[in-house]
Amino acid sequence: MFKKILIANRGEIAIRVMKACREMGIDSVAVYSAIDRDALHVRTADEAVWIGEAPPNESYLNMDAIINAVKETGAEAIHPGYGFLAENYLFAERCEKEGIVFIGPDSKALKLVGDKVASREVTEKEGIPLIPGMKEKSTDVDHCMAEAEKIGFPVLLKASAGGGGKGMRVVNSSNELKDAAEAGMREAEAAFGDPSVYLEKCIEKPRHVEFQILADKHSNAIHLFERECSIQRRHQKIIEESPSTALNDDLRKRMGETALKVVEVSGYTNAGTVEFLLDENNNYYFLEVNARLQVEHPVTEMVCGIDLVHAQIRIAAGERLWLSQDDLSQRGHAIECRIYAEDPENNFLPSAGKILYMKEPTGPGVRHDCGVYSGCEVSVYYDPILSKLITWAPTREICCRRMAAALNDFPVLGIKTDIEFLRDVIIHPEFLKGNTFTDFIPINLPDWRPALGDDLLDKALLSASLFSNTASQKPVVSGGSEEIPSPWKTLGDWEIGKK
Amino acid sequence: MFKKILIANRGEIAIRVMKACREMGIDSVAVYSAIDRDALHVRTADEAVWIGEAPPNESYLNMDAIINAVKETGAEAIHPGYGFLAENYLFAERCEKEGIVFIGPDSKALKLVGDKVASREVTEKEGIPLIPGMKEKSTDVDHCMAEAEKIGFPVLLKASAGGGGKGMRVVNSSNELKDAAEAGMREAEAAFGDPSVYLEKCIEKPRHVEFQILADKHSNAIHLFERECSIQRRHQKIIEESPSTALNDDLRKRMGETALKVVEVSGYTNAGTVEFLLDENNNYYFLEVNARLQVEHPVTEMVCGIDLVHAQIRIAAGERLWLSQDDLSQRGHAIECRIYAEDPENNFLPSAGKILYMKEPTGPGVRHDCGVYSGCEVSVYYDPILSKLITWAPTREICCRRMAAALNDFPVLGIKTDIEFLRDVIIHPEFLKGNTFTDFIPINLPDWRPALGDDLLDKALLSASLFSNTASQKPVVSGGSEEIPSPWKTLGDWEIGKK
Amino acid sequence: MEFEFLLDGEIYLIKIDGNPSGEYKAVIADKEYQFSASNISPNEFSILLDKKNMKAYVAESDERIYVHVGGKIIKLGKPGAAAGGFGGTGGEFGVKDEISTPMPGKVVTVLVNEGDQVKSGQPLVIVESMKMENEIKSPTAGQVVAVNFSNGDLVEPGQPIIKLNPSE
Amino acid sequence: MEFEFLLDGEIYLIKIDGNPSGEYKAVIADKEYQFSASNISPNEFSILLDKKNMKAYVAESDERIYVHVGGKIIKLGKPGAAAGGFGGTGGEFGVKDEISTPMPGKVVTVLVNEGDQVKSGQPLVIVESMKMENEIKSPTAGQVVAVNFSNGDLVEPGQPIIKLNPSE
Repeated sequence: MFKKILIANRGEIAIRVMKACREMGIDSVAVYSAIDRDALHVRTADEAVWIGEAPPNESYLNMDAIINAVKETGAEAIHPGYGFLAENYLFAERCEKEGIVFIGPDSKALKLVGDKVASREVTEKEGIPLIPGMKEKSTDVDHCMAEAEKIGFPVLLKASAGGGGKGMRVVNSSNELKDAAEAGMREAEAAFGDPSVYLEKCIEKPRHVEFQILADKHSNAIHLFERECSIQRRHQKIIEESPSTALNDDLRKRMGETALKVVEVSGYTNAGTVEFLLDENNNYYFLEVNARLQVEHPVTEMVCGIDLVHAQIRIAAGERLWLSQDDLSQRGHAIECRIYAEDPENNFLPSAGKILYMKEPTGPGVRHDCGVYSGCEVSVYYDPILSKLITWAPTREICCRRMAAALNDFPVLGIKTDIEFLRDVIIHPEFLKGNTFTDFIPINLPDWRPALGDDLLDKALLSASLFSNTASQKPVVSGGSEEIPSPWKTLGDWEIGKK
Repeated sequence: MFKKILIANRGEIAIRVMKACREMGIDSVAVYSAIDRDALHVRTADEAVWIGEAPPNESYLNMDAIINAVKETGAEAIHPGYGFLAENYLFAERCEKEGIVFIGPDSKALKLVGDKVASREVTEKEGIPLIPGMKEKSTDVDHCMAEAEKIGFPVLLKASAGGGGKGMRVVNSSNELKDAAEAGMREAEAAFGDPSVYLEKCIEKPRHVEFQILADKHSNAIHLFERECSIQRRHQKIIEESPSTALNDDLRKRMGETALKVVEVSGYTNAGTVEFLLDENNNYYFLEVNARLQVEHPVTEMVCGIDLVHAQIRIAAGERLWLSQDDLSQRGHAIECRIYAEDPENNFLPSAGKILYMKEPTGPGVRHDCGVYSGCEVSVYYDPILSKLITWAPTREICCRRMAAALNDFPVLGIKTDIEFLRDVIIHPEFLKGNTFTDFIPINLPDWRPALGDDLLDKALLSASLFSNTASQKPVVSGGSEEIPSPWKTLGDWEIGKK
Repeated sequence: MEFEFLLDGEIYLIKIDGNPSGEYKAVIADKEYQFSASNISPNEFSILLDKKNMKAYVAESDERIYVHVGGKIIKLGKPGAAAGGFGGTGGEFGVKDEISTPMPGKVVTVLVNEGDQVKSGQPLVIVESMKMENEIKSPTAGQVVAVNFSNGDLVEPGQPIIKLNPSE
Repeated sequence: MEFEFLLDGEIYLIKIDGNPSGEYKAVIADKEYQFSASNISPNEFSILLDKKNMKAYVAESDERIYVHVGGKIIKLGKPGAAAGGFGGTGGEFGVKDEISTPMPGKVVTVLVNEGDQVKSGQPLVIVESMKMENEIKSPTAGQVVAVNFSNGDLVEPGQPIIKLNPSE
């Protein structure tokens, strides 16, 4: 087993990986950019190395700086987290050349599954069901236009190199295509360094269902069942759950087998996710392989009772899979809500700034994978994900109630977040019924605004008055032993009407 | 189902029950004594009622005040937690008369299992294995002396009415007996209002293994496997785990069946625990029924994937058990560490005072059931339990490492706690091997002192200097938006040697 | 004691008084409240209002007081603080005639020119922030009177990118 | 800047200096340290010492500074603070010739009388606190010179219950 691993990432995912390292007796090395000196991942690692300035391409995407940090600290392996260099086959290749273990698939498999067009070809040959679409990626708007006409509108425009919804757009008619393609290419270039896009038929009323897989370097693979990730805004998941309310045992079994087939034909190893679209008639279409630890991996961990990061590290170290498909079962229900710095009242625009105060939810069946803290600055440079709140319970109903209660008691003050919005999704009757489709938000919560009764406003005004009163009486504070004296010590006994 | 439940308790257990109520759509009512106005359980409930002064018999043991609070708020049921009135059959009887549902067994069963001598009689008749000992309780020291001689030293002296190790003493020879019996009677009187004690043969090198059971009001009962609770100090558990390293499948099955037999013959309903001593030859002896939700219930929840408080409430509301024995299995491993305000360097004497600062551990597989917070006062009036740290992992080895990591990153400053001691137990080679006997602490960690290397002292001195430096420069703080300015803003650029 | 707070352009006046044991009386408009209150930590209050429990978390910036109560966040303005126009629709810090972004970012494309007539909801400018392109839409119909930034410029929250003359 | 702290009766002197970017130098005895430090919250520090990360949590009472580092708590005395005798063995606040309790409680039984000779480890008094009876043992051999409390009395931390004349 490795003695030291460098985590080439930041935020909640870096911290989650570092905690796994600690539990496995492995030292962890953080890397950080100039504005991340005080970030939580720096304080969670055993060692920390400065790798450059704030813009990602000068730090977290800077391969040379990261490889240097590995050498300087004597780390033997790199965990890339998600995003940044996680699915960059050139980086995996570089690691292979330098004799550093990249905790993920090898560069060849990474290159194949990362190229959506190439991976379509390989999987199509094997009879894996695919959505009709372009056979090759393009940076040519006119070519895209011609292909779109062939496929038939509406079409979905996607970045060839990327994931996470970046660059993705629904195009309903030919006169929307040019603007959409140009913007998509710009985003793809900015996010992945590759502007190529491709088009596919837009499946209406779909669900997004994905299968978690683990594959070792000795040709053994298992799947860990599904995650339903249909609740999305801006084509990005915000709520994921397992099991899916749409799958029965037969469909689950068939989709799991297809997922393992995809893994087999692409020579994929380590942890990965096979994404499918599922239509209303239970037809499923292979979308792509997410060649990384997914943001939403905790729901699988809680339902299957395994630890995916431990598994990634053990597989990368060459271990044979210690579980067979028959050892695995789903128990209870888990839901994840992604906590983003964004404004749900304003088209989910990202929000940056200082978190003046926050308090993490806790309790039985509540897990909070968190990258921020009271007093930290949320920077405009990086992905606006702050944390992930996950609940598990014996049933989906209790899991939803547990999540709603946790979201309700989760103050994050100073920046905008989606917490109130997420709570309103979770308690929505259609969500509780399990009617989760990718158009859930535009259909069920269009133009969402937080409801604010008079009663609550009065309570807020009372609280603000108490705060202002206390603040105005507050003495010089000396460190941690803050005593908040009663204002009455200085003001004496008041009565209403006296001023 | 109930619409409102009053929780007749305080601290972490009251909070844990209130969270369950919220998840079930039930309003919760807190009760609090004069010094608990700012306690966490008051802030977790939907309503809160003042019930008296700080001493327990004026508040949390005051049946009239609690019954009045139920009537005043319109609650339909009382959850007693553990301790206080949880196992008081007179209180259960009172509830029955007042038409209030007591969430626990009925008063008859409670009276039977609470009387250790009476319950010995009932179980002995059914062929349930028992430790040789006195057939009746006593308050007569001379009588105890005679019985002790009959049983043969060493004997164990126990309070008849109580649990939790209060009043319990090992007596090695006749000349120790008088003092031990008198002290035990005083403690029993103070803790339970009944000075009666009894004696039994002291089993050497035992393990303490208990089975969680659930029984509905329709004669259905299941067990949820075992908890091993052998790590004790002052005859009180501090670390519990499930599964036990001592049980094989056959022994587990037999003990489970015995536990269900005990439940059956005593007419017990709701959640309860059947306690056994297990000797080195795998002989087991029934000790007693703990007629309440146990402090250590979370390890069972995490391993079995159920929620015991939800189950208690559903059973009390009259529901039939929704699980059969075959639905249940143990998955992975869970350990609980009890965080006490006490001094492990000084005979585990309780410690009271203000928690100047604390930070709860978090992470995958980490649960913290907590009753305290930064700035709270730990009172001398109540049980010194602060919180419970529980970890779950796929294997015992990882579970131990996860626990050690969580304990390591769990600052509680201002009062003494057992956190460092617990960490040293968890990482002890004998603990890791699963060699957990009730004499673990005197054998493996006698005269424990925290080890403090020079290196760590220097780090502490550096940290204290940074703190003092910052504190001395700190401006008037205005509420939550505390800006900690760099001292250099006021002090300019220093160099070493300059002063 | 009296306090004033702003919400959506309205001023709210609260009279609040109490005694040393933490019992308070307050008046908001014509409603009277009696409650017990306790300051748990600098940012946390426990309020018992007719035995009903209420947790409130409060923090402040230079301009605002943020209150979390009942699972919701209410942002109150401090009267006299620098920022005007709370609750404007053209971005968090914007008012209807000044279009700004809620977050720092880079102007990718300005979609309108000075003098253009725009409709309510029409995209005016695309700003890249946190790796996403975000369309900033017009909160109102009107005429563009000024375009203060060009493609590629960096922009800070609250800086007016575009000024409008609203026709509504 | 210089700071002094007490531990187990010894005084430790720390010289510490730094620059605006958070780089520090410190000297303790003859050891020199160079590190980067950051104050994350009033009670939390992040220190990078030769790239090794160290989290420290610090809080203070009137008499002490509590530091949590590397999973351990170190209690340092502030020189000049009221309480003497850090690290005494006769209870947290006690010194060897004064027996007190670390927590408030009720004296259940005083087991010795004025003038008695006692051995090290001999139980002197039983105090009930937090529902448990606790034996307070003698930290040293010696003679009892004063018994200040009787059965049933309430006692506060630091109040000498018994005074000894140590013979060691």
